[in-house]
Amino acid sequence: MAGEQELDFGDKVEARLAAEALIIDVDGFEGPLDLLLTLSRTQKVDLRRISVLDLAVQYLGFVEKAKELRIELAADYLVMAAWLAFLKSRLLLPPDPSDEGPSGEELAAHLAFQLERLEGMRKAAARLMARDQKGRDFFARGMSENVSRVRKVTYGATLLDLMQGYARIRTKDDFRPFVLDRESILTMEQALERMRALIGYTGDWTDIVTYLPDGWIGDPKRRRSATAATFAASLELVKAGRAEIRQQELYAPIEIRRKSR
Amino acid sequence: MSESEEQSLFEAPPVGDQERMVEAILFASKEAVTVADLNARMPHGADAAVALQHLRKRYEGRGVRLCRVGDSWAIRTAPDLGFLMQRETVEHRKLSRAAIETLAIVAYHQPVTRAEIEEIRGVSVSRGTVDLLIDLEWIRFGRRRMTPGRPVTFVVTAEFLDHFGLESARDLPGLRELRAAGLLENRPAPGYVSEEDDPESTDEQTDMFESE
Amino acid sequence: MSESEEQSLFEAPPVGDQERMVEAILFASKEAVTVADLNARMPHGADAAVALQHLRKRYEGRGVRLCRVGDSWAIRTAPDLGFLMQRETVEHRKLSRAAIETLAIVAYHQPVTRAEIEEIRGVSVSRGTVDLLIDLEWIRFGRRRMTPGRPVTFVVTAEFLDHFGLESARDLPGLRELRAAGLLENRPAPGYVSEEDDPESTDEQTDMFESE
Repeated sequence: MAGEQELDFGDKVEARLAAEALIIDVDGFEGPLDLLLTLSRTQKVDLRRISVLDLAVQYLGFVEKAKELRIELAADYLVMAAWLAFLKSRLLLPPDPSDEGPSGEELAAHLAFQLERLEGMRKAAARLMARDQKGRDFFARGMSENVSRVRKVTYGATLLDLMQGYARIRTKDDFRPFVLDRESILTMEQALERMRALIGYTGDWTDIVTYLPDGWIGDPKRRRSATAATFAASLELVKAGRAEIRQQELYAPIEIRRKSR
Repeated sequence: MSESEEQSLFEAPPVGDQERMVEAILFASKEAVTVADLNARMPHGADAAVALQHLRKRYEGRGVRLCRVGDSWAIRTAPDLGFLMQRETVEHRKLSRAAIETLAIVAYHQPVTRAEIEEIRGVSVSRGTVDLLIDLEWIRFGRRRMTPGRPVTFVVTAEFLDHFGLESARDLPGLRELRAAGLLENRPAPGYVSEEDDPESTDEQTDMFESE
Repeated sequence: MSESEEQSLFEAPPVGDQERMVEAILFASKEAVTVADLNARMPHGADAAVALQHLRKRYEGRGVRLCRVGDSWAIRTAPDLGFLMQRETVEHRKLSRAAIETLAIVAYHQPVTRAEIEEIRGVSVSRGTVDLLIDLEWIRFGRRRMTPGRPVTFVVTAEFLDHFGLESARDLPGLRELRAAGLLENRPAPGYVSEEDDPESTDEQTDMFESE
């Protein structure tokens, strides 16, 4: 059988040369079908009119040659070889009417179809890749800043949240005095509040300096602020009709007393 | 309900304004925008499809143009000006022959199972090849085939269409010839009729292209 | 040298083509493009400045327009269509506890430094919290404190007052009112009793807010 192959194969010098070249880069093939497709090109006919028998012979010759050259062929090449040997025998022998299986012609037609389909896909792939491609031939919008889908997150917080938050810190937090820059400033409101309470007890003229709160007398800065606040508060009390104010002479102490009604 | 009723009391913006709106939205987006999405973003009563037709005409022959991508629309630069864009050119890894062929098979035969791809190529499909194509967002999983084993199928994506400038999978080059030659049929190997003969599988495979 | 001489033998592309080129480059570019850059990218002899003027006219009244950004040019959405760019996927999130507390401290103590906020809260203030509040335009940087290190201070914004329906930060209820409203527990956390009794601390603490 091997001799017969050699004989058939030898008829086509061109094909044999091609097959030898093929063997050298057997790794370059993507499997038996790819190899068969390449071999079929040596027939230089439309794939639809290809001689599958010739192709089978070529392929088996290729496998034989590879064996001679001690090239290890992958299992699927050998499976294909076995199948093609079977196909070849079917094609060469007259059909056996008792055989239920597919005829040689049917098998050959299917192989031809497979080759044609693979070829078709390759051409389609080539045409596809030859198309203008995005990022190479045509381009999308470059600016990414105006992305269309803006997810808008709104953060909700109510005044109550805010106050509760503040209250939470303040109750948790031991009421440690929080010292701002206002450390040395007595506000008029503070002075007023203090004087409102105290004025009730003072029927006689009293130097407003005595109304300065404890701890606001030593430090000149604090004293200044407290004096100013107390004076302003005194005027407020006078304005409200709750007190009288006087100064005997320039730079003399300013005195205040409860207004008797 | 009441809201839509209320809204319908307002008239749709004039067609010229609608055109401007579609223009603004498409210009702002890198990705193709569906007609439904356009309509949702435009004021009530606007008809993006009409505006799109006007706008497409307006950009004919310009440096950029309106392209349909499946159900979506995008503005893309004119292909003849690609030479100006060296700076924007995306360096794509050169695809292997296996990847290119697999992609083509998915595109022309979708939805297609891995086994079918392997049958067509005559070799097994490596996981890496499929992963790469999924990574490029050119193919994705389709529905499972209702055959024994319920194999997963692959289909091409809108991104694939966009990348290759195709309006739809029907515009694949040479599709008609391939179909006419019967090369897109799922023709079972003689002697292996039983399993592949599932009529549903054949239906599914071809229904994408037969509807014209 | 010889190359440029050679190129100058070719005529510049027609103005219409130059316009298309500018259009495509501006469209595809990630950033605004300078005139010099445009000229460098376009064929020899092209005059981008002229093409830009034509193109700018062409886009007048359209959904997008040519904008000058310093020395550069870009295509931008027409300002009146900005509303289309906001896909209405509004997501309501509750401000984190840390953010609310920080905001409250800024509101009650403004101008306040980060160190002071941390002192009041007793924990460090994360950058993210401050950034979020600035992002929401509820707080902003105030004047630097004239103390060593000149730390930056935070104050609340008009936007903050608007959101919380306040005329001024002084309208924020004081501790006394908070207490009266039951928002402030009279009973301090265990272990801090003695300090609360310190009259001066209470005084000082309330001075900003007790407007009565």
